Amino acid sequence: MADGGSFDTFPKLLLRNAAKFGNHPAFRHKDLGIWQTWTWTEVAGIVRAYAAGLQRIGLQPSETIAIVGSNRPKLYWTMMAAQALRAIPVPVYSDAVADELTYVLAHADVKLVAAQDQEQVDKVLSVSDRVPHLRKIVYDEPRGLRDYDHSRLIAIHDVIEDGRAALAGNAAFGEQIDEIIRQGEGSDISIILYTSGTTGASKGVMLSARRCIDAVTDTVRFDRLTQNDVALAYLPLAWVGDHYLNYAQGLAAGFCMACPESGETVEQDLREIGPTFYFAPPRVFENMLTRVMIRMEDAAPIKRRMFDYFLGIARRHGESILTGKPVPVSGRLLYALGRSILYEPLKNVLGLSRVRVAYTAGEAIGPDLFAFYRSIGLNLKQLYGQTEAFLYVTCQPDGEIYSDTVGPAAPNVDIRIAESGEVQFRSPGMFVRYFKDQARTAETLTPDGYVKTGDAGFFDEKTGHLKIIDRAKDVGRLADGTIFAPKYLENKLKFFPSIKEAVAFGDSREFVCAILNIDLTAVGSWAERNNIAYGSYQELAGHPLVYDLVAKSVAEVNRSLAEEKVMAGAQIRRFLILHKELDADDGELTRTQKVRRGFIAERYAPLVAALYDGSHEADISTEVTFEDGRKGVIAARVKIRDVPAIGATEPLGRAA
Amino acid sequence: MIALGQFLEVLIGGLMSGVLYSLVALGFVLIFKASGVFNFAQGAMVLLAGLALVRSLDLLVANGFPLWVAIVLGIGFAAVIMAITAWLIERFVIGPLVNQDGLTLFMSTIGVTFILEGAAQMIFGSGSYPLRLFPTDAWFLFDNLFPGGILVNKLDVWGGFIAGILVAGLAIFFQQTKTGRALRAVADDHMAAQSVGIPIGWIWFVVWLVAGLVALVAATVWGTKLGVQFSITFLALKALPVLIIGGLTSVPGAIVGGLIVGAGEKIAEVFLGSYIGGGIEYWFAYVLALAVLLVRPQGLFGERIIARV
Amino acid sequence: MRMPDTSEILLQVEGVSLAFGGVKALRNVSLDIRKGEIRAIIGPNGAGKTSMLNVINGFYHPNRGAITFKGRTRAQMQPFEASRGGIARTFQNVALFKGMSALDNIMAGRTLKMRRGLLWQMLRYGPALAEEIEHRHRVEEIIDFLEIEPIRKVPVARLPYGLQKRVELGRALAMEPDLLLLDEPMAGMNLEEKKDMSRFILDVNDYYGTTIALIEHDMAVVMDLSHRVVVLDHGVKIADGTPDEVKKNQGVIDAYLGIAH
Amino acid sequence: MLYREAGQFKTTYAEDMAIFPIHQDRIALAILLGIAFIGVPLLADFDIWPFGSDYLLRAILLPFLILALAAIGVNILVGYCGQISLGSGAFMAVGAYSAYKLGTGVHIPLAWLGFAISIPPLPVLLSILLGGLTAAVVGILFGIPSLRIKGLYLAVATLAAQFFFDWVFLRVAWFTNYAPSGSVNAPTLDFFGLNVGTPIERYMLCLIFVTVFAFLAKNLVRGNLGRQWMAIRDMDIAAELIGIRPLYAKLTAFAVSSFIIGVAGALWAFVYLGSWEPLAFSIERSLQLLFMVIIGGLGSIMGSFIGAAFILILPIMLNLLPTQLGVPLSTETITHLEFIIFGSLICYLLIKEPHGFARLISIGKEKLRLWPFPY
Repeated sequence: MADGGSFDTFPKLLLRNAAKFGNHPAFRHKDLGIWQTWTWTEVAGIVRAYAAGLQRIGLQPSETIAIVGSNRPKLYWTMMAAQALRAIPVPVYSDAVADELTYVLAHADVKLVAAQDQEQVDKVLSVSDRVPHLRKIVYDEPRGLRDYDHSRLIAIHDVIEDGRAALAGNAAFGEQIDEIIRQGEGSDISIILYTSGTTGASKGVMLSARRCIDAVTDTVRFDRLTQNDVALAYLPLAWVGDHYLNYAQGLAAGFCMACPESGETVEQDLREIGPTFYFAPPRVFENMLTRVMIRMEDAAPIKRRMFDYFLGIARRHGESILTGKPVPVSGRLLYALGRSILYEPLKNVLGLSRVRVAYTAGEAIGPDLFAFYRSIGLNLKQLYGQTEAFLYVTCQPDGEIYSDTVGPAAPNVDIRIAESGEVQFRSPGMFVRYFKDQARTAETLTPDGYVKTGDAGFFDEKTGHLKIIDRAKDVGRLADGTIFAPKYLENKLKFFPSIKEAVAFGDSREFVCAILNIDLTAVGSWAERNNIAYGSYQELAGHPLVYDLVAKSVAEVNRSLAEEKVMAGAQIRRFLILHKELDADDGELTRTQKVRRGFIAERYAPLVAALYDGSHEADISTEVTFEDGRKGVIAARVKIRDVPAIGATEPLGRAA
Repeated sequence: MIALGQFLEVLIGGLMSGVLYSLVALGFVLIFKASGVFNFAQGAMVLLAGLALVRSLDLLVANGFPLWVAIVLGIGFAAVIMAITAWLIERFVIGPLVNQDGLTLFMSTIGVTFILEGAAQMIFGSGSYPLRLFPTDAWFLFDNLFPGGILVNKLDVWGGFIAGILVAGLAIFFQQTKTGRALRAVADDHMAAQSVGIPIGWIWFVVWLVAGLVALVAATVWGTKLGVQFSITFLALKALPVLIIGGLTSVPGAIVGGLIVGAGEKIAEVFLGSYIGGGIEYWFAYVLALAVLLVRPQGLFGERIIARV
Repeated sequence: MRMPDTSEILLQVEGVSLAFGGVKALRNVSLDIRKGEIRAIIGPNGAGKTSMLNVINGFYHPNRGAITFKGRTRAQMQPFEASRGGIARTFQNVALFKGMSALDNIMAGRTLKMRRGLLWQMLRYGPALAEEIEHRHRVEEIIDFLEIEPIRKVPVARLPYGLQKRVELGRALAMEPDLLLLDEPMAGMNLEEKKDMSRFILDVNDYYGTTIALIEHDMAVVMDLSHRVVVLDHGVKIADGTPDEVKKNQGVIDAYLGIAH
Repeated sequence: MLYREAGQFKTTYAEDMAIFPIHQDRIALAILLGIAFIGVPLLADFDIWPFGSDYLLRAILLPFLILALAAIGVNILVGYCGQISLGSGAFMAVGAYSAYKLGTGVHIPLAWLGFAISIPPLPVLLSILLGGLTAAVVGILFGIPSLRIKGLYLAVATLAAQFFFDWVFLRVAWFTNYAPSGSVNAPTLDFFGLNVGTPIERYMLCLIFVTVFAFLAKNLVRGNLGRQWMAIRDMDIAAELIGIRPLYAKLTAFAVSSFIIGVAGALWAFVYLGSWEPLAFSIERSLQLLFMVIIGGLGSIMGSFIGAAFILILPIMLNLLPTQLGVPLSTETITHLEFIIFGSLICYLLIKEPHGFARLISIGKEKLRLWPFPY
């Protein structure tokens, strides 16, 4: 196992950095119009004073201090100071509503809260009576708090100054603080991260200092991060991603964490600071790309043609050049040209031109989207992680990048696939237990010390990379026992621009069928180009040519499935295009736009039945909610299409 | 007594040439009243009008037209030229700049000045062309009172006479004609005028046209006095101080201002010039204007401006 | 909302009359503004509200009456004297410096506080640079306070109306005034912007402890913003007191219903 | 496209307020200065085209530099402070003649007091600077009306200055050291012992002057005083209400502007013309300078250079092109053509782009910074 050497706690790492990288910037914060900067030495000094101050207002070892707010140096320092005192920081999502907040504060029985500003302070105060142990609230921004009752409120600034004064006045006290830091052990709980539980109340994941540091030491080495790197710290404090990628790696590698000025200015700040290490979830990359395309819409025609042309070049050669595969000279030349007049400038205006390593994770990322960024020379990679693992379970090494895998096991992580198809792992950073939740800890840990991820997946034999297919509980099996992972199929379908939503059926059935929504804008413009007249979504959805179009995509999906031994059996044999768009107002989607498979199965039972009884048409009438909230019934006759299975093991059953 | 005689002579001469300044100043006032534009180009317009007239005149005469026909046609031609100019200016410069601040408009008229001067000389030539529309010999008055009498240029008298007619004509135009009244409405408030449906574009064209015609008249007198040539534009510049003294918005102001400047500079020249090297005329008007500005910025006849927030 | 800590009079207007030619803008109006309070001046159009502000900051000179500010009584003063005395002002229709960025507009508000002479500025070195930086810092605090960071360097002409008003407020704040005159700070704003502006006005009064006198048409706004309200009508003061008192006042109701006079 | 700004962030206000905050701009400037200070002299030294003959230096670069300097002065008054001036020529003249007097020794006989004031000839550099100073004083005097009067009226006040000084230097023989022809010769150009004679030396001299003054002017306009000027320009009432004293703001503008113009005048006379008469500073000069700032860009130091370059080069183009195209025009026609083109250009710019070429350039720059995006 790799290790952080004798540095088994973050405070110790901080001191090391102060000694080793003294004058390197540790934190930057866009404030009052410029990037205020603190070197490691300065930070060490501040944190020491801060710790002293916190101790003077009564923060004891192994007590918890909650941290509510967005990325601010003072809040990061609060973590450091707390850890210096061997107390446990508990970051909370700044957008948490009062109830979530109350739950966490109470469950973690926090003694102190560090809040960013008036808004957060108000929130905490409003629930304080339901948080028995809460003693004091420290805050960063004094704006608007002047007239609050300060018996329980202190500005972080004052805490630090108080601590500094105390230290100055009394050497013994300073010695005492340093002693506490020295006493810190790897087994200390370094932080508790609450995971917004998909099921039931959220769980407090306890991570130990030693394990955190081991984990990050590995990945820092893996991505060769150094004190010269810069990361934009804009992810939510309470999310493992931010704590790992910015805080922990920052301390381990000694690189600089840059905090944006405010939520609205992140884009601008990203451009100014030009990070070298960058993480963003797929949707961020997606929005970025959309904005690029929209802005290019208004460009002069010549420019737009140039843009399209060179993106074409990039699509053809970029990927290979990035991964170092052979490329024809002409390709290289064109790409070089494109780089100087398009790719580099583009990355530059997006603030990505200095990025050396970029990661994305959280959901499946569309191949085109992924390819776009890789092709313009951004070293974008995927990782698969979990709070319980302190992030990394797998990650893609440079040069082995695929849009549909999450890479091989991260350094020193070992992974196994249970019979159920569930992915299980043991990793250096794996969590100790859930805070005050023996039951669920037992659920999650296997007797032999593996962590159940709750995700189903398999290793792709071509690449040896892990592929995550779905939540384990959603994975079913066809009648013949082949694994059926609806989400996996649905994602594959949804990556086609013409398909907006997809719902796959097949659990304990002979074969897989799908109900699809077409994307009105995409298919609409396609229809215009092929001068297909249509009056309504329903009409377009029912159009035979549209069916042909979609059938092609489905066949594509089948082809790619055929290549995967595990999945080959779960190809889509029949599909229909629904006469209406799936809609959250009708309860068909969750508010977060996820399909509610069960509900849809009931609602469209006749159609599902038809899919399996081999008929090529079915009638359906459903109640719908219109824009203005009125309810109405729409009836429709929906066509059903068969799709050939590639290398089908057995012909389609009775339906054929 | 001799001194007095000489003085009177100088005074009258001065007043008369002052009338010429007034003629140009009138053009300024018209445009400023109606559109708030401080028209630096007025001098150039005089030049243009003058050249158009004198050249066409020469041409016609050379082609054997009887003088009076030539004169009528020539004036007509010049008038047309001024009309076209007015239209072009309104259409391409002042129109697009409507509601801009005075400074911008002023600078734009400097631009116009250059265009006009350039074009005028390019088309009609850049020499100096004598114009003979009025008698230029002199009368000797009161020789019984003063030995040698008082010399009075007939031309100057003509100038005064014409100026008189012009002012009267303008007065009638402003008071009696529909356009004239509309014009005054516009002067008072552009927005309001537009809102009651007065075609502001058209109005401004008319203004510039009138100013152009005034320039033409001025040109006839000036031209006769010292020939039509480029330097006219500089003499025309003198209309600026005249305006300052009279007040930018007042027709009588323009007249009086002109007289003051005319008389003032002649007298100063004759009675002071000898002491400080002469050529006082060159700057007298401007320095006088400067003085007026310091005491009474709105000029003798201009109305006071109240600032609002 | 916080009530003013003192009842100390900051500004006293006594029997002021003002006329343009025949038009009587103000007739023998007296009113006082207490330290730390938010004072509203309301009234129908042409009531002479703006004229009152103009008199207070010396832009108009009253024909009769006197103004006592911070204990000094004077019949009239020059605008820049007023500003030196600590009176800042925003305008009914924004009066920003169109050719300059938001930042420079607010920096301009620091003029009074900047001391370095022409030659130093020309070299922009040592003390001059230090001074420039110091004041930039103060201005940035105001920018932060008014939450206009994103538009810091945008030429004000390109800003939407609501933001322009905010920048103008910033410029006034940069003067660190004792008395802040706001002429219809919310004119032509949508509800959202009005909410923000009200918040800022309260914060200014609270955070900087600035005394504020404001003209506003939106009754609701006035009533919950201000500590005391004075009502003008046709240049005459017809009521003066707390919002509630004023609301009940018959004369005011008539004036607003436009009963003939 | 050429800009790579990601990662160029500012950690101090000093950096943020730099003249050229963007790295690429600093490089560009460095290159430009390199060419001007090293490239040109080298080429000239080795008689490499286009510096084989002195024509380029003598007829283009020299006047360009000096007029650009004057334009900077005019721009401060007109472009930054919004005070129109038609008297720039006069202020150049004041600078030129007072520098001349100081350079050749001043003698004021006060017969009736029974003695005379005599100042021995001063070093050239000193007399040039003092010439500028005199211009500044005169500028202040003629600026005083600007406190009571606005725009157009002021134009006349400055016009008064123009004609008054035209006359003074024409008629008051004392200024021309009683030269019968009225034309005077500059003293020999000795700077700290070394004589500036050859075109390239003259070029370097002016280049240094221009660079220094441009830098100082830039500092002023982006400092507190500059903001006061622009405030007065944009909205004088509001300016007054935030405590800006019009008196101070306007008179400083006049002083600084006239000083720079005065120095330019002195250089024009001493370095470019060598011997001259009042005609050199007539109203045409004033208008020419005004055009430079309007065309180049009101309220932009860079604009002053562009304007100067344009106004100087256009006539030359008008001379060359037709002959190249085989339709040579008479000098007269060319002058008239110039008139028309300048006039139309002024009107066009005032309508379309009141901030002149400088704005067009900065727009182009913005486009490059945002490349490939259109906005």
